[in-house]
Amino acid sequence: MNSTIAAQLNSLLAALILLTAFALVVQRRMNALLHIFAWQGFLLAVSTAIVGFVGGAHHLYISSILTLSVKVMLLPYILHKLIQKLKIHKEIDSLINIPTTMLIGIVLVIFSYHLTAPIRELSTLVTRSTIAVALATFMLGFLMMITRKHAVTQIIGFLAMENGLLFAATSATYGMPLVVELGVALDLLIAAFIFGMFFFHISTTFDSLDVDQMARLKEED
Amino acid sequence: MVLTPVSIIASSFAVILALLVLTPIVSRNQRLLIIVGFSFTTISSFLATAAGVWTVANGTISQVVIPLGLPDLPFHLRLDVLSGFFLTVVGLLSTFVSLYSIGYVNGFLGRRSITSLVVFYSLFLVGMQLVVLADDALFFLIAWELMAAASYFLVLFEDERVENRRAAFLYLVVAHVGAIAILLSFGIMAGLATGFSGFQSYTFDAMRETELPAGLATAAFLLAFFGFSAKAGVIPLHVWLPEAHPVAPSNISALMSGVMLKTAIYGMVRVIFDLIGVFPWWWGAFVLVFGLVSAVLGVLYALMQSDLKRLLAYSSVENIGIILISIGLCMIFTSFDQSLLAALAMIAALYHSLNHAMFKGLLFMGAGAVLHATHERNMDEMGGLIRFMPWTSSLFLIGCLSISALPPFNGFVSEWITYQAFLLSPALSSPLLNLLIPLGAALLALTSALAAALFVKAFGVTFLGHRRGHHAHDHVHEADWFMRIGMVLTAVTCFGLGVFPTFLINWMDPITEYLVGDTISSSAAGFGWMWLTPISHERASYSAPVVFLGIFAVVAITYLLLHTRSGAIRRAPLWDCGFEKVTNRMQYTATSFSMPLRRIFGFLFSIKEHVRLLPETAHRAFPEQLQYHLRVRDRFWIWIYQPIADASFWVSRRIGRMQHGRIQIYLIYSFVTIIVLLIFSK
Amino acid sequence: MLKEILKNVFTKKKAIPFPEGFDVTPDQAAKIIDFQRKIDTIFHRSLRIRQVDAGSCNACEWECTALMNPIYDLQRFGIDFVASPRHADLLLVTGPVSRQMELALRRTYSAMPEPKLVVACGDCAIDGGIYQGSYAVTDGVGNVIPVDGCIPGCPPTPTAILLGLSRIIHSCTK
Amino acid sequence: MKIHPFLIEVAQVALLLFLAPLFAGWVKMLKCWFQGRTSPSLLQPYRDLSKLFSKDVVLAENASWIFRFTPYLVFGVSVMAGSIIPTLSTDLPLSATADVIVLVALFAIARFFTALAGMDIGTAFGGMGSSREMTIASLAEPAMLMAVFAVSLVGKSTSLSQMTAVISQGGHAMLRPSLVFALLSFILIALAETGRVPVDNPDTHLELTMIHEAMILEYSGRHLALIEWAGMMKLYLFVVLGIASFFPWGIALNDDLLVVFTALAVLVLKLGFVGVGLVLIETGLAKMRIFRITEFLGSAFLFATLGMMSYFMLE
Repeated sequence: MNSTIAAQLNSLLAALILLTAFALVVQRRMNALLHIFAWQGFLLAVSTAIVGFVGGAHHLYISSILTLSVKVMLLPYILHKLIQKLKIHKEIDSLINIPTTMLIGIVLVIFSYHLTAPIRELSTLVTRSTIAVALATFMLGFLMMITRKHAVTQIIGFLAMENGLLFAATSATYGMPLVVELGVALDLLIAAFIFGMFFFHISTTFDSLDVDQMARLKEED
Repeated sequence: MVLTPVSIIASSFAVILALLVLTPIVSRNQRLLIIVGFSFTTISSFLATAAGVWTVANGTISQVVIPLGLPDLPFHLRLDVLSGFFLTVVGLLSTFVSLYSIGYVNGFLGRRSITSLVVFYSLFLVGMQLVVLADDALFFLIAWELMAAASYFLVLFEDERVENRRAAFLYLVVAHVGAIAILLSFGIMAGLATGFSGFQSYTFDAMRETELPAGLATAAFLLAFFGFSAKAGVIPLHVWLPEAHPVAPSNISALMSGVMLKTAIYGMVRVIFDLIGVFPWWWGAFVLVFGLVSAVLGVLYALMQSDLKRLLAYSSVENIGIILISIGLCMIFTSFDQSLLAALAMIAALYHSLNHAMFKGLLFMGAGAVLHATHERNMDEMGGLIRFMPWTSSLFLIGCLSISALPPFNGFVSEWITYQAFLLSPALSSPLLNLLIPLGAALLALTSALAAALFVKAFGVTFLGHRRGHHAHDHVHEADWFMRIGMVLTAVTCFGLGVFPTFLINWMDPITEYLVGDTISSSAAGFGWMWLTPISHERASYSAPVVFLGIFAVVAITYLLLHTRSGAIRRAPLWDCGFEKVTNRMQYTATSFSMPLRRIFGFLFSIKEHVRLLPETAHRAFPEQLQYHLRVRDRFWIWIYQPIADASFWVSRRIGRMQHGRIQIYLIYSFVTIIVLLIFSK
Repeated sequence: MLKEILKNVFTKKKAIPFPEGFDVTPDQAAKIIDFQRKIDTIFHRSLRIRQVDAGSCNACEWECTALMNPIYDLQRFGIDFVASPRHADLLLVTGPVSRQMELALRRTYSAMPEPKLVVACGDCAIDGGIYQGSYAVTDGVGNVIPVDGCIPGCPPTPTAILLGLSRIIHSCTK
Repeated sequence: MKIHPFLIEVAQVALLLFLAPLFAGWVKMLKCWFQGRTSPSLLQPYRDLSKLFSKDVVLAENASWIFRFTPYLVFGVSVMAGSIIPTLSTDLPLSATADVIVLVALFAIARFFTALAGMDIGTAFGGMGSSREMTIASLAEPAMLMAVFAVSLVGKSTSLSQMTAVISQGGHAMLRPSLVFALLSFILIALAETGRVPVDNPDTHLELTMIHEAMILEYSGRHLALIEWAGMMKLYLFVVLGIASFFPWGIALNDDLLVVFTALAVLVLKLGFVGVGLVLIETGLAKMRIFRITEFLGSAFLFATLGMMSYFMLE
């Protein structure tokens, strides 16, 4: 497979990752969210592998396997268990209605495209065009964390943001050093566990995972 | 007298002058006055059209200096291709409308004297023609004011109703705020031409010569854009349109909406492309954004209306928006030196100006005929008129098809060219614009789709179904022959402009040559007159004649095939699901038709609706009567105009305090003024 | 979801080619198969039914609904229920035509284009059934609009309705 | 002046007229199978049409000329549209008469008059149908145009034949993100425009849930036949439009008759597969609430926009 096809394949994957990012922002049902997140991780892993193949940066294989194992299997599994235990199925409606969120998303994509223009000028890699997508994915994850009320969805948003960062790293410079990525993966795992504990505490305190409830924690009257 | 465009236009003014002289003599016999007056205006407008067509065809520029007006400030007139084009727009529609008026104004006979109507009508025409002819700031503003004042009195024609007086006042205020902005813009340009000391630079020629520094040029542009937008009804300066157009007599609304708004477009094009000339791309983006906002919001507001003429007025806001979109694109292309694409966009803008003049004129004339017949403006009271007014309904339908951009009528051609201009935007060398401009295309698509919905509503609710009101059509009658002729001619023009676009584009070549320095006709008509191929035939092509003939042929064949077969058509009562108590009140009304869109786009309006059960004591399940109240208001009125009005009242109340009615105090005021002046004059 | 659909595709069709185990005898079943040809001759193998409930007890409606299910499956014969009498060829009336429904029934009949058939379905529709003689009913469809055929039974089974339809169309073709 | 292109043109229109009911029958058949039912014959749509043509017409007393004119116009517009979409070959004499924007406008004409006919009689359901149809159309049309714009950016043209030719020569075009997104949004729009589940249910009997059906409740006899035929043609046209813009491989780029015949075979094959996909969607989904359609079409618009962006960003 020569590098042009690889580049095309990579940009296609980038597009699909962007699509999953949007799907995460607008999807309401919890299980569907998990599935989409897993798919995003999978696409990310594939694209990392391709980049590794093209750039001959073989440590990327390891990081792609890492992504596959952590983001596609482990974390979704944990969150799934969590959902099962906490009996969450449909989340409380998000703060902004769906079409508006989509429009904001489009604006974010344009903005990130505008923002990364200089980097595209500098970089010489075949994958440079996907930086904008990576940044957009990051921002969409952030948007998700902002617009959603539910703690679990916020975690997923957080993880999506991390996906965006990883993607940016792979597409801008062929990936970060392996050590860093290992560290990141570990952090994510730990973060997930900690979040899990948090959820239990939140839900036992408020019998709900609606983070609006936390407004009650602030000191008043 | 040698026959030149100038002499023709002069004779057209002469005709009007003769009419003004004649009016007092024949004003005793009102019916005669109608015939004389409007046949004279017809002739004069026709002459103006001829002059315009000729000028554009030859691409000549002829200037005249009239030693009138203030000492050593003579009036300059100039008939170039741009003014020639808009002269054609003004002349053509006013010819048709004048014919129509011979029949329409008869409706006022016996109710009021129409002398003032005739006088101000002719002054209005003169004003509009002079605006496009003027070649110096002073004369331009005089003509502008003449146009504004005449139209003010025309809006005020039926002055016994209070809403007419309010509307006319609002119109006057907005028009003058705009005029002040235009004046300031001219002031800046003239001042930079030759210092602020002398007056010699008030001619447009002087302004053409001068290179403006960027900052002041921007100031001049913004002022001019603001001023002309106030006249054109660009959102948020649109509030006077839906007030003034419905209350004016329908032939006047046709002219105001069809051509008076175009004079503002003329002013913009003249100032931006001719007087200023060079500009950065963000001016274009600015105009484009305003155009998009006006287009989308205009059509959405129109969808919420149930008053036929109000609806048409709001749809004028939409179409002005579409014209501005093309102008904005043209400016962007110009600033990126894409002269060919700029020419394409400019053609789209001018073409749509002409189209909108035609179909909006037609629609207002049709609305006038309906008003004339039913004395009713509220669509919820109408319905089933197609059986009483076959002519009016068919012509109105043609107007609806044209304005909702359906082939083979004219609205589609201009919107199609606009889409082409949008799709060629990737030629620009700015990645951000490449991303953003196609979104504008999407908004334009939304606009035209909503416009189709709007005119299905307008035609369906007005002419189809049964009468929705309480009382039956007893007095409804078809429009008379003059009105029909006026409308038929306009409809034919709509069709012709739709089916033979290449001829018009060839004719308009000198304009784009003059404004942006390039022409598209060589490529546009590259495949002969039947095929419209802007830029290149691989790029896109549209053949209105073939599309029309194709559809027509299939329809005809199918019809013949099916009607040679025996197959009795039986008339039966409508299928009411066997429910015998169906009444006309159960049909969809204008309000209910737009309910889904009102619910989807509701956040753009301030909507108050509540349902009341009658009698109050009734159980919720068994009310004897339901009362449904709906009030949809323009948010801009609440955001912008209400505060301004309140503030001005507050200020005037404060100032009112100074009035004591005692002469000494007034003397003190003036004495203090004199002292202050003396101090400062040292 | 996909699994369900695939199962539907590959399992044996439930519709009755010859209904053993149903309350009709094989020769009647033969009639069902034969039914197809009858429709062909008059209605170009396509029959559209408008069903009117003229004050019935809804038992007949239940049976008509059963006609649409995978077992009886009216549509395989090219028969279908439609939403408007303007689209219909056959008017299937149930119930004893109460006074309230009389006018509605007439209107529905007049709203149908020629050629059209009327079938009274169920004992009530034929002669008023158990409501016969009541002040509130008109004792059968025949007293309101011309009837081309009757399907007895209270309520008639779906198979009976199918056979009845076939019989009526048969009589009409002759 | 060559004769082949005209033959192909005629063949295309003939295909449109006769393949459209067949495709509708195929979809119906698959639907029955997927629901575990015995299906009616594949030719059922022809039978329905021929019966309707032979029946009388019942017109409401107050039906105006618009009501009687609409079926013929809708039929004519559909035929016109069919003659400009490259189905067999891109070398069509009529392909230059109209580009894809005109095509969208042609569908708009048909819709405009159908909506007027719905309001003409003055029943409550007709008005309801028109109002809903125009609402949905006004949301679907921008998305539709965005989708075709995304395709026309790739094809460097808005003329259908040109786009088809460019894309089919482009090679592995399915790797182009912009086309993937455009295809996604086109599918959603086609479902909405042709009135399929989840937007509208083509064979509902309950007036209150109708959108398109509610407008034609008053039609009968040959008028109804023309409208139903035009409806089938619309479905077929959207399918071939999708094929021409996204899977053009197999469509002849010249007027060589042999190639054209292979193109015909390929076309039939593609139609079969599209039918399966359509029925899978229709069987798998339930009809939406009417105000959820905003989100449905909103996402269609989102996909089209993303397609356009990814053309600039990734290609």
